[in-house]
Amino acid sequence: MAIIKELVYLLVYPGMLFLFLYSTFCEWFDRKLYARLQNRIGPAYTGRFGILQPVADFFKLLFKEDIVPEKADRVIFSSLPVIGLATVVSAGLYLPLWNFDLRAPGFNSFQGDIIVVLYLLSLPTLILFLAGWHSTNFFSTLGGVRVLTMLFGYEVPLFLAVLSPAVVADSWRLAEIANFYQQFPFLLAFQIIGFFVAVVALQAKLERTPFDIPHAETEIVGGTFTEYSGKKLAFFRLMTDIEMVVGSGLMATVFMAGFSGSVLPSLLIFVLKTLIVISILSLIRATFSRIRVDQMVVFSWKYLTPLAVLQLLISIIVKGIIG
Amino acid sequence: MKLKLGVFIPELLRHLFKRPSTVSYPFEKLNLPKDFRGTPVLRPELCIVCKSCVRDCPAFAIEIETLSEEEKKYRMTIHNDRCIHCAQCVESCPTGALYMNDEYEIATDSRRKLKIEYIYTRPKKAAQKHSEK
Amino acid sequence: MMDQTELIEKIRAHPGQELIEISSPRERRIFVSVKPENLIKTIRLLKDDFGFYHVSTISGVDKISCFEILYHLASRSASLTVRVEIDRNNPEVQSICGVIPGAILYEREIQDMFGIKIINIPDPRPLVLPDDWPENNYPLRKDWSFQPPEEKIPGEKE
Amino acid sequence: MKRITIPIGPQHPALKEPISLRMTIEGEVIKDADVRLGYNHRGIEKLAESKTYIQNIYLMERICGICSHSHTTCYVQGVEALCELEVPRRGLFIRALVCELERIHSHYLWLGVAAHEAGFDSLFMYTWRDREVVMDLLEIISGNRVHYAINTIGGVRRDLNEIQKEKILEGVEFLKKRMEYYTNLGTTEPSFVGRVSGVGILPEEKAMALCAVGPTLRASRIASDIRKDDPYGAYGEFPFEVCTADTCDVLGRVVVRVKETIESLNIVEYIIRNLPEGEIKVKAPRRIKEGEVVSRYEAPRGENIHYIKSNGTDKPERLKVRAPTLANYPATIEMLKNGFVADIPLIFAAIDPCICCAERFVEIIDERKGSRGIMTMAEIKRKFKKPEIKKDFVWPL
Amino acid sequence: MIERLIKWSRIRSPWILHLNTGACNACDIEIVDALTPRFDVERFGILLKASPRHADVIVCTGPATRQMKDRVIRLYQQTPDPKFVVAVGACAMSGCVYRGAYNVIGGIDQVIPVDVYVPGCPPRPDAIIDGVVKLLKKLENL
Ligand code: SF4
Ligand code: SF4
Ligand code: SF4
Ligand code: SF4
Ligand code: SF4
Ligand code: SF4
Ligand code: SF4
Ligand code: SF4
Repeated sequence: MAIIKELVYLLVYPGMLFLFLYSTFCEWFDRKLYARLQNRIGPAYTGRFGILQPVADFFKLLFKEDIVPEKADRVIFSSLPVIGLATVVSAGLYLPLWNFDLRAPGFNSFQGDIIVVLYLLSLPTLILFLAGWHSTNFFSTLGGVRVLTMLFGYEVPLFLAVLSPAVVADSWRLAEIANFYQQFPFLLAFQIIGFFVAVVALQAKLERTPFDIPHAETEIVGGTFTEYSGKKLAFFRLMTDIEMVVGSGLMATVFMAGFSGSVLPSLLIFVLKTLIVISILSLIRATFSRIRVDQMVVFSWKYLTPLAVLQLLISIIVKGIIG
Repeated sequence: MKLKLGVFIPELLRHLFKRPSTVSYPFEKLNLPKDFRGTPVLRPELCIVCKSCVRDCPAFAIEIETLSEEEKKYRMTIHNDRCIHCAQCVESCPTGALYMNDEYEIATDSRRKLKIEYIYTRPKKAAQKHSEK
Repeated sequence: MMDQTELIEKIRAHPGQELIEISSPRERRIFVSVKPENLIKTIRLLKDDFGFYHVSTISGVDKISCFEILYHLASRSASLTVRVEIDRNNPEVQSICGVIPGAILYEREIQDMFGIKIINIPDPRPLVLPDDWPENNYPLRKDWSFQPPEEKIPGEKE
Repeated sequence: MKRITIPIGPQHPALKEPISLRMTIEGEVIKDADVRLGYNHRGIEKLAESKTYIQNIYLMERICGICSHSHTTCYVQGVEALCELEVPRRGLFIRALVCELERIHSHYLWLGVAAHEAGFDSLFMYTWRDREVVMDLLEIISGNRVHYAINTIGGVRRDLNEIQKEKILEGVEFLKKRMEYYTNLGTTEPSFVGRVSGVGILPEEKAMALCAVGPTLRASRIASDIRKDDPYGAYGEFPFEVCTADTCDVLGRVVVRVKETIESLNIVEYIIRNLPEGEIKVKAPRRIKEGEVVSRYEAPRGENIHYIKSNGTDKPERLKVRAPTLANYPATIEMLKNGFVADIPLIFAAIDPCICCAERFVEIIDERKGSRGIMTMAEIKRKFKKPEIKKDFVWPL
Repeated sequence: MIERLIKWSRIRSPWILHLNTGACNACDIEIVDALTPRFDVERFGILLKASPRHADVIVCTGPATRQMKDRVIRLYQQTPDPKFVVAVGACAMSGCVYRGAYNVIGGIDQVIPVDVYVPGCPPRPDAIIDGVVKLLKKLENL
């Protein structure tokens, strides 16, 4: 029985299938919102309101010819998308979505899982770098280098910002943090700065405008993806989408008190809260122009990191007062 | 110049709740302005085969072949795949035998379908004078 | 701003000019003819003393008997064309990039299109013609002509 | 750091200016740049010698799809000067009207493209949405959105009526409001300004020495504008100002163009309110008298110059065209040096080389010939069987 | 079943690569125009892609010039199968006013196979959309 439950957990909800469907929905939501912000319609005729558009994109790419550049290392080049997909899906499994018993943690909930999720979310970045590097195309290589440069910029503020709620909650377990803030929602008010920093850093992690530097179309064509086609591109796109879902799920867990209740209500709350985060991400995408990579690094060290440190200080003070 | 963070946000949000400015083409056709330059069409009954149009067409899109000298039978081919819709032929034609209609959605999968042929005999002088009035 | 007749008088009166002819067919347009060996000197003089600092373009005409190269200079008040005629059998002319660096692209173009050798050009590579262009074909010479290939329309009956 | 040379382009949409830039870079910094044209070269100058003066109007129009009216105007002006035709004033006014509308559409387009190059897609979408208004105006005047074909030797081909005039005034009103908004937006939005200010510096002396033209020149403090310096057509009569900026960078070029658009909108308004009555064209001879002429015109991107030499037949002996973008390349190369890779499209777009598709081309040069593909979907392949690629096409030379 | 899924996804998500082979720019502008709010081809799932590796449909403008010829072929080969070509404008169909110029082949179909021709000089953005819709119809019946 437990095995079946775990299999369902892995494969259906909130594992593969759910993450796939929900991430395509999120991509659609993001694209549609972005289009509406720009006074256009966006995808409209694929399924109702174009809701199946990302699914169609995915399947189309899946059934397309798949070209491996001659000079590229075939094994690495082909395995990277799959590894990337696996890391984000496993990161998704740690979101406290279904069977989180605070007293008897299961295989996917333990002290320190927040760190594991953060690390699993860093992996796709490295994979993108490797993908760019191994494409041996100039534009991809440049894209890969930019991925890495950006990583040094946003990773520190992201970690600091995400960890500061954990400091207040005095736990390294996602389910416990969420539970803590469900009991004391007013404490979330002290995490506003952290939330802002984390969302901006998440935007950078997802490589979306203004931080879409590694695949800036007008500068370096497709950046890291330039040489990828067919299935591999499909997996990469799916990876980015799932990363977006998991990232915003993480934000929702630590900054918005998570998702309580049984399967259905928790699912609804999850959808609601992640969509709020994704809307913010879309709005940021529509508001700014792309910045240069040096500006990005300066920005994150000059503004984001100090803000994140400030947030950490506030958290420690709050902790001291309530503790 | 002072920089303001997020000056664009009000405009963006305002448009979020407005109707998008997208037209629903191809389900609804767009209005064309009067005198839109669409595709050139020949009225064979008016053509006196002076070949002004052939001479002035910048894209060599009009060809006139003589099928039979005695019968005064001619074939005019308008190559819509070459035509640049400039309406110079309409202007050059002394009898008004050519005119532009307002068709522009004539995409096809074969260039042959874009070639339009007219086979006609040259009208008698009188008939043609008549139609000029 | 000087009016062109005044300008012509001034140029004519300038010491050291060696013009063959100077005329002004219409308002704000001046045509000057010089010998090829005096080209650089004239252009420098026009630039330094009369403010013709801008090269609009350089064009060439194949006159069958010779090549004519026209340097279209401009100042804020007039457009001046310097005309040199060079031998068709030995087409050579000095580069004016030393005087006006902006002329480089036009000189390369002239080189491509007429096969005129530009002496001392800083960058002699071809500019407009394709990489696989056969040598000694200069499209703008009058004795060069081109027969377009026959067009095969896919799906057309052969 | 290692120096590498990368190809940007090989092909750029403008007719005279298809381009391949070779950048030598160190890390993200450009050390050297070089230009190679010819991808778009079609041999128009040679072709023009075999076409009649009337056919050449349409050929000139198709030198470029953005300043199509500039080329025809420049050309017909020259031909009219050759055969000493006096164009009626109404004709000149309508010509100038289309010129200014074209300038407006071109600058709107440019603003969008610059924003797009900077990754600012929302601004791109908004400006292009508003550009549709100008396109509609041009379409009701001329019957086509882009190649207006309104010029003919001796005047213009279409007249304006009252309804059209009213529509134009309405459009101008709207566009002015929008342009003011974009002026405000473009100069205060931090991420955009951060991208454009201080980028692609072109000092005054260099701009002069390298013969830059148009807004690129004007953004380097030089108030040179053919419409003022060498008034053609009816431009002597219109009140307008030459806009300049003194920052010498991409931001300056943005400012110059934005200001110019507003000036142009004012000119359009002036033309509509003061449109003289009368004929719109005079009859032109087919054969043009022998002679030569230099015709200059201020296109949206700078000075456009045609040199026409006639020999008394109905075909020109020589027709030389110098479009403005070409004149700006030496300056662009100067601007690119020591910039960042990320700035290439912006600097390049700043001279407005009709870049709108400049980077779409970006050919991913994959020098390893014939990169192999794995045929996983053999079936599909068969299904979508295609005729052979004609690789053996031989050039008859 | 799979067949239908493939066909459905292919029709619903044609990504285009815009390739200028020597056009005068007007066609290119009109293609870009089709992306902007008034026409917004994203409604059909059409996205403009910068890399040929990602594209399904190559939208060609301009008469193939001599210098571009090899590059057109290479780009065509780099595009993964199945791929389609749309020729936009008189230039890409037949060479337009440049017919007979020494550097022009005249029509992109002289170099690579073309699926749909969109006449116009330049075609209006809605005519381009019409051309793409006709291409999709053609795919449906394949
Ligand atoms: S009638 Fe006109 S077109 Fe015919 S030959 Fe005479 S001048 Fe030429
Ligand atoms: S409209 Fe222009 S291109 Fe078309 S047939 Fe007439 S003259 Fe020729
Ligand atoms: S269509 Fe008009 S111009 Fe052409 S041959 Fe007939 S009468 Fe002459
Ligand atoms: S600079 Fe002018 S002539 Fe040249 S391509 Fe651009 S718009 Fe056309
Ligand atoms: S204008 Fe000059 S560069 Fe352009 S096609 Fe003609 S000859 Fe070639
Ligand atoms: S480069 Fe200039 S002339 Fe050419 S299409 Fe662009 S705007 Fe027009
Ligand atoms: S150049 Fe490319 S990226 Fe820029 S506007 Fe045109 S299509 Fe868009
Ligand atoms: S078809 Fe016409 S508009 Fe399009 S590229 Fe060719 S000349 Fe330009």
